[in-house]
Amino acid sequence: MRNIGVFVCWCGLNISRTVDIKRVVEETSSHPQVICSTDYKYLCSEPGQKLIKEIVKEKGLEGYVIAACSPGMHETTFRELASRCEINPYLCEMANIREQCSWVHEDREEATGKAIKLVNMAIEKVLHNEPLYPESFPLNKRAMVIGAGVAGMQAALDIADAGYEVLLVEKRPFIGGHMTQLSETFPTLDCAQCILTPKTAEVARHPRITLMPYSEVEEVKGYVGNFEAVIRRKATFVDWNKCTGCAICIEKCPKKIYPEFECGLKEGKSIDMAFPQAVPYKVFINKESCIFLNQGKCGVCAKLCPEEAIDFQQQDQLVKEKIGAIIVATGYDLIDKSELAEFGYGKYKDVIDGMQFERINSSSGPFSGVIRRPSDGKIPKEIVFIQCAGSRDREKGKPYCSKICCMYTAKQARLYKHKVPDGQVYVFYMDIRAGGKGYEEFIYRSVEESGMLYLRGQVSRVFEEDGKLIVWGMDTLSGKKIEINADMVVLASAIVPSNGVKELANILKITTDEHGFIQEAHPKLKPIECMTRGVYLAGCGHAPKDIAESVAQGSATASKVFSLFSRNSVLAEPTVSIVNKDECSGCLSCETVCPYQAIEKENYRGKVIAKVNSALCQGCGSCTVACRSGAIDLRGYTNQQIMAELEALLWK
Amino acid sequence: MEISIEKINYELREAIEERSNQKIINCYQCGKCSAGCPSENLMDVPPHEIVRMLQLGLIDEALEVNSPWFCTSCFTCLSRCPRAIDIARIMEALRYYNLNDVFQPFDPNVLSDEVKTRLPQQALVSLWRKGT
Amino acid sequence: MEIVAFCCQWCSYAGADLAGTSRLKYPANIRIIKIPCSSRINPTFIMRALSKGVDGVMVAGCHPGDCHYSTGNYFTRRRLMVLKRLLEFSGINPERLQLYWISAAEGGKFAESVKDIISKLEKIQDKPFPKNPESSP
Amino acid sequence: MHNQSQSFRDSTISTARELEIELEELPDWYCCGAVYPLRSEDLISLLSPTRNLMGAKKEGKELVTLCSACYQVLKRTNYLILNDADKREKLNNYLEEKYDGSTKVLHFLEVIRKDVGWEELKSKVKTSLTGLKAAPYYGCLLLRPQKELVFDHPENPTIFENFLQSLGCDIVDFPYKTECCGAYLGITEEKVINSAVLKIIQGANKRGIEVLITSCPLCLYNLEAGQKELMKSGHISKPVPVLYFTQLLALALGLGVDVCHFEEHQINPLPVLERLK
Repeated sequence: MRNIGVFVCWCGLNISRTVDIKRVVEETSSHPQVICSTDYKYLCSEPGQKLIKEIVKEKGLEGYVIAACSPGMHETTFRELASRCEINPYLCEMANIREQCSWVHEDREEATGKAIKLVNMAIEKVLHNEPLYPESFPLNKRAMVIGAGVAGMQAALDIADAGYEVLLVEKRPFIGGHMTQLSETFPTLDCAQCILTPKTAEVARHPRITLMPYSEVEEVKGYVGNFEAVIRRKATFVDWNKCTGCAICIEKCPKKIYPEFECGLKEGKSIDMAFPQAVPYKVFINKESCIFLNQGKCGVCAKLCPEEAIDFQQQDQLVKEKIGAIIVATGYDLIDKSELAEFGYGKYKDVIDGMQFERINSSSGPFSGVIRRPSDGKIPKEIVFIQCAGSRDREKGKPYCSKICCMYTAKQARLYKHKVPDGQVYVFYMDIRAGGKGYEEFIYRSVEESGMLYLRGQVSRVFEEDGKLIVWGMDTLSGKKIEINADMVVLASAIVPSNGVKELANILKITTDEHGFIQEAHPKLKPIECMTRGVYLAGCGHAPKDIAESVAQGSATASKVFSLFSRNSVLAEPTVSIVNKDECSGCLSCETVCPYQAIEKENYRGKVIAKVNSALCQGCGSCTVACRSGAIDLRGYTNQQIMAELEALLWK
Repeated sequence: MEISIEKINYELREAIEERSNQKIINCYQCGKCSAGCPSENLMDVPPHEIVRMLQLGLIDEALEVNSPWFCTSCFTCLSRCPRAIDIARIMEALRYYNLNDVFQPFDPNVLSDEVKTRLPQQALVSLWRKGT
Repeated sequence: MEIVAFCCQWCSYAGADLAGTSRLKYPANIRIIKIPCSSRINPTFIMRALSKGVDGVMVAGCHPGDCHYSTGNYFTRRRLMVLKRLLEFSGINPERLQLYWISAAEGGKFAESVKDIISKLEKIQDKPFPKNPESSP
Repeated sequence: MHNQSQSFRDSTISTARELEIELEELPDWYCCGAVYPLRSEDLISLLSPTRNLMGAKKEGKELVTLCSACYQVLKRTNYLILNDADKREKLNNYLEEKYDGSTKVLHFLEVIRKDVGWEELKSKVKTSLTGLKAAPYYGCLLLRPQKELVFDHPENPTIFENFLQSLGCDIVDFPYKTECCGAYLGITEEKVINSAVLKIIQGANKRGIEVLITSCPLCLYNLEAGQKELMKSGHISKPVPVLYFTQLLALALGLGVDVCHFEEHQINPLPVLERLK
């Protein structure tokens, strides 16, 4: 028998609008073990918590139920409050009467009835709860950052500057991410390379950052503070300890390819460095195209390399690393070409995407920074930009807004005008979304100073005729159909999560949303935390965002890591499985279903029985069902507790 | 122009939505339909503006324009619409409401013999069908 | 009609919360019991619920391959398949038990799933166990 | 077809025979209605296509169409019956027997692709059409709405190109291949046709296209009649003959000009084809 209390929250109007709070209080106070039932406008507020504390003291409560929002929202708040009231935190339960009741039902009578049931269920659960005490574990103060784009680099630098070791894993053979491909950045027109290079250099020389370029995370085990990762270091076929980046091999390599970095616009070689400022300043061999690796002949690079760095025998290596926290900064790609067929994207050379324009405008790009069109190298005199190409299109593209296109289109249009002053720019847009510091001003300065024509509407079709691109669009402001004979068309293509994020999310046991972006733990209050403790999220892997936001998120995740690493141990959830030694028959069925190898063998009274390693157990409870004798139970979610909830559900 | 709740919820608009099985409010006026329409140059009002008129409750005005009669039901608009609105169906619904006032059944006798012998029956059947 | 839903805390419980945050509406006769993983569901919970007069049981977990505990929902899927046959054997319409995969990002799917199980239960005529409501203690 | 499109009919029947494709005329067929009804309550117009579909089911055969309009109407009707339980039930209430949507509707081009294959077709060509600059004219009805028809990519279709390639033609990329010809407005609104056809033919002339290929009788009529008008008014100087794909196929298979009934055409294709001999 335990004396418990019930506290019902109004949450302002959020709950009280649909749930009759008074009735919930009345009905629940009739429960024999409930010695006090009361309500308050905002229980989570300072006075609300004070009220709970006073009542606990006054009535001598041994546990309580909070009927309010989702436990995901405030369970921690009220469990910490319980500690301060000298009640074991695990004797506090929440009845979710907001997210799962008042917000989803309209009928007051029904919602009230349901709320009463939910509170009754929580009461019964509390009555069957036991005090639980978390165990503490040592913590590995070393972070792994996945993705060395601008967000990941920022996170790595901040963490390393704070004195912790960082492992920076990057899929591509160089760091810096997509920003290395950009020419200039909005709204200040800073040269992207100029502001990025100091950062990449700093990352490379930082004594506490271990760089792992051309590597991918294959496996992650463990839990917050004690993760163990397996990382695949892909073979570059060049011994980077020897390579000096002298580039003789590049010059002499006979195999020409179109590398991804230049978006198919500029020739590269099978052995190459992505771009002149690449960090690490090392060459690598493209496995798919290398003549030697595919046909066993050639090997010119190996013959010429003064350092004898070429190693065709090199294999992928699997490296095991121990870390305490993980930051996911996986970045973005652009939408598949086949989804924008009406614009002739992928069919006509002069229909390009924004990233290709960046390369064309870049001084290290295919035309050394002169704006030329890919098909014949002519300088385009009339150029059409199409915004929302694949974005805000829930039928054929992506329903979301890609956020940065309005800005970079204005930037690109302006850069074009700087280089081709007598050229004409047309921009098809649906809305201009320039919410950011100095953004709106940037757009209008572009329009006013550069004489570019903004046309409000979408383009239906682009096709080639007489060496020109015919653009059929609409200007909905004048109600006129527009036909433009353009020299080049630039699509502000939709941003999509980078390739392979889904697989990585599975490895990290975090969730992705319907578009493949990584899901944050709470859209407003935990925007950089993932569902798994100790895993944080920065940059475009989460949603489209610009450089400034990505950097801010990178720093924000670093601060999360600081607060985790500021402790010397982590407390593990005490909700783990426990074996009843006398009932266990030693069949070890539990061992086979445990995903964490947390079941060990133990000798007990002359027989072998199962034992749960509570450091490894994550509390899924699968073993409790596999156990034939019902000897394993899950603390916090015991058979008795769940049955008690079920019983309460059927009370009239 | 004054708009009001009565005007926007005009029952004819709902009837057009039901007949065409299209949700008119889904349109966000990008104009892609009009930009690709083969008969836009002959219409009083381009297709996206017809949808806008319906959104504003200007049903009587929408019934007066010639645009529905120039729609060839080629479905170019539908196939590119980011909101999957089948404008050909909306045009059909508008034609349907207009029949009594505007529609004059086509008289095949005005066709020359040469045309009559060459014209596929498909053309006549579809023309009549469009008006019923 | 009374339905009990077992939702894993990582995906489907969070999905149900998202349905709330998005203010999606669904019928009120569903009661959610939070469990860490769908593999925590002991078939006896379901049998007990049905025998006590619950009209239907909804089990919701992460999508296959997305389980927070790697493999939990695979066990759930197999266990419930067996349980469905047991229900049939016991004379309980196996349709009373429904399994859904709902991720934390699928608030809409949660609301739809509730509607779905209700429409399925409405089609079931027989009542395997008479309802004998107990009064609260 | 027996009356006005002997060209389409005879060229198809003879080429099918040559390719060993078994075609049978559907007993008791009805006109499909030429347009798919666009009003949601209009079920009556769906009855005749449904009867045709049911007829094919009874014969236990696939339903093959030549005309793009028939293809559109039959395939969309079948789609509706398969995917809309409510409409299926309502339609079935009018029918003598139940129809479930199980008949497969195929265009003759799809049959050639499926039963013969492009490579095989190439080997059967007796008179290669090498050097003939041909472009397909898909029009609307074969391609849109893609969701229901699933015939080919709505923006970049390729089935006609593959077909023409097998016959040895020089394929010309023709962006107007998916633009509308003006459809039934050809009868009442000359303006529509003239503006639509003008764009298409000018585009064809610019690309040196010698012959346009279609599978729709109305496209063919509009393109021909429109060109005649535009010649008269001086808007175009060089007409482009328009052929059914089966006519070109018949020529390539060496079946001679007789099955093609070129006399039915308003723009004589023979001068262009003469060169091939």
